[in-house]
Amino acid sequence: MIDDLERAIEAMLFASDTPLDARQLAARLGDEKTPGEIRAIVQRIAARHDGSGIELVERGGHWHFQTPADLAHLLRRERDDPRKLSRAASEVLAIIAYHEPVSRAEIEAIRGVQTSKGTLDVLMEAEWIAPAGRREVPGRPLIYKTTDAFLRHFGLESRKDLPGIEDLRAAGLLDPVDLAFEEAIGELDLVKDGEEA
Amino acid sequence: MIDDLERAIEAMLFASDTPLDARQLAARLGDEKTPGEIRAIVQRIAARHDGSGIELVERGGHWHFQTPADLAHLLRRERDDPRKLSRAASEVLAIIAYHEPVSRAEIEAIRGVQTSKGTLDVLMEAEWIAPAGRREVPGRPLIYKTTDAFLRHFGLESRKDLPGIEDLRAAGLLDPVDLAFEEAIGELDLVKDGEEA
Amino acid sequence: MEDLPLEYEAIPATAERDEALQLSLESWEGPLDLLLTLARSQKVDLRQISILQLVEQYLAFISEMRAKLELAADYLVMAAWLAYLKSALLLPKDPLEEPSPDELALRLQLRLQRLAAMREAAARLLARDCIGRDVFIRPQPEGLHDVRVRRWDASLYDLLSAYGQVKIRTEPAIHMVSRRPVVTLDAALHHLERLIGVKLDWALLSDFLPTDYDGPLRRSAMASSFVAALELARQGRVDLRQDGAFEPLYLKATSQ
Repeated sequence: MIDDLERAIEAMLFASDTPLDARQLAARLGDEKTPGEIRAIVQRIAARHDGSGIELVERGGHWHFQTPADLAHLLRRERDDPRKLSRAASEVLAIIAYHEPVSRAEIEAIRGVQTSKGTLDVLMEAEWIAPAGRREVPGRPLIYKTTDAFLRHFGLESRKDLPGIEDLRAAGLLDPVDLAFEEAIGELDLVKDGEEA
Repeated sequence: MIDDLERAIEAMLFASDTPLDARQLAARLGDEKTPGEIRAIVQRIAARHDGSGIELVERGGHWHFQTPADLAHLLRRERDDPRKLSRAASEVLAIIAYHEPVSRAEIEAIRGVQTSKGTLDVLMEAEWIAPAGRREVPGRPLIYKTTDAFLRHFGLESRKDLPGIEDLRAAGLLDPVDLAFEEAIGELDLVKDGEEA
Repeated sequence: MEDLPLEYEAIPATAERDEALQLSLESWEGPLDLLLTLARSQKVDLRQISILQLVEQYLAFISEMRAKLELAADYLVMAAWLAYLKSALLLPKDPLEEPSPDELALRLQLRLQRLAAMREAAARLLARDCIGRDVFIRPQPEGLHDVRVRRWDASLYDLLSAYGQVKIRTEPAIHMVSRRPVVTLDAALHHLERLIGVKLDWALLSDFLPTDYDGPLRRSAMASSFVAALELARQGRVDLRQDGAFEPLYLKATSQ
């Protein structure tokens, strides 16, 4: 059985929009209670909630209810928001992977187009690249390298697992566009001949 | 010792800014808990707080913490300005609650006066009533019903808890006048027939 | 209320009249409200109420008010209707009259019961423990939040093909034009000039083509040879003959 005074103080602390101290509680109770007595009752309330999903905490002599820190993950649920990496970001990531460590200017030289700051930010947010110091050249630009998270995501044991240029060529990934076009046209011609025969 | 699931549910109910139902709790726990299991745990939490300065109540299938009514005098302060409903607004609210869903014309038939637009607006702004579709009669009038926020505000577990609703229904006082009239006339006719015989 | 005299309904409701109503009848929200108050003064169950007595109370009240102030249309409309009801209730019953005064009185009684029931329900509802007045919730709960975490996705193929595209875009472009199997007009002309001397009679154009040509090369040779034949005909060195559209084309050296 919880006594009336304890119930009253508990309800006041619950319904208050600011933490309350012993003096404020006593004033609202309109009772001749000493801060010491109030404090003892508050301790009882705190002890009663101990180990539950609600805790009474003291901050600079003021008390308030809150949820325990170890349950924060339930109150702030994280939800995945999957996004496909843009073409530009894929190119920058590939260049860093093949040429690391590499500066932004070097990336731009390889790509032949300007690279926005946002693209590098996205790759850093994904934790696939990280700064790797500065290049000791005029301007001391930041240089970037790929991370372990990068290797994990793309299923690579190490950077050596990245296919070489010759592998890429063999896989058709380095075929110039116009050659591929010619081949496609050639196939069309054969089909037409077949029809005539 | 309070188990982890019970702590988690207690913390969620405490931290939430809207009352939660079993389904919402289960979803957030990300666990394979049935609404029945959640409900049993919530009952345990409610029992634990019983008789304290904080109570866990159910309103329309949703639970929230609040202070007990008997402590109102300690917690009510000048700045708390409870929404004072006009007599018209409170009557309209009662008619909607006891007859829902109900159209404006049906409300007016009971009250015998036109309902000003402002009255329904006040109730909708308070989120105690909401449109509930249209009545499939000529003119297709909008019909209104009460909300979960209405149950919460007036401390009702469900619509069955509306004061005296069963008595009113049994007495036929929730039936339209036309229906009650037909029944009463039937009785009158029987009496007349009896007299004639 | 279908028997209401029209002139009462036609009374316009002006702002002044509304103000007067506020002063005189501010306690009542419409005639039904007033009737209910009067019915309550009979201090009996609404089911046992005397409608006749109620009607008389209302009419007395209205005439008293009317002496002092103007009344709103709906109060007068109700007064007229009740005056009619009163006379119908007092006069000997006419069995043919529809609806009967008893039925009208019953209807009024049922309406008053319903209004009274809802008024009482509203009072009981407002007497419950309301949030913010009797019970209190946490003023500023932390709230439950969903935090959306962006998760970037790309496959190894995306990565490698992106690198391939960079390489292709930036490598010095070396255009290798593949040799196409064609027979030029010059070659066809030369070939045809040689052969027309050998063939003396009409011969098919296709017979002039080298037999080892096939596929695209043969089609190219056919096209070139046709143009070459036209050129030789223009020069007057061959005659051309075709028996009809799409028929085979024959040619022969002119007999000069």
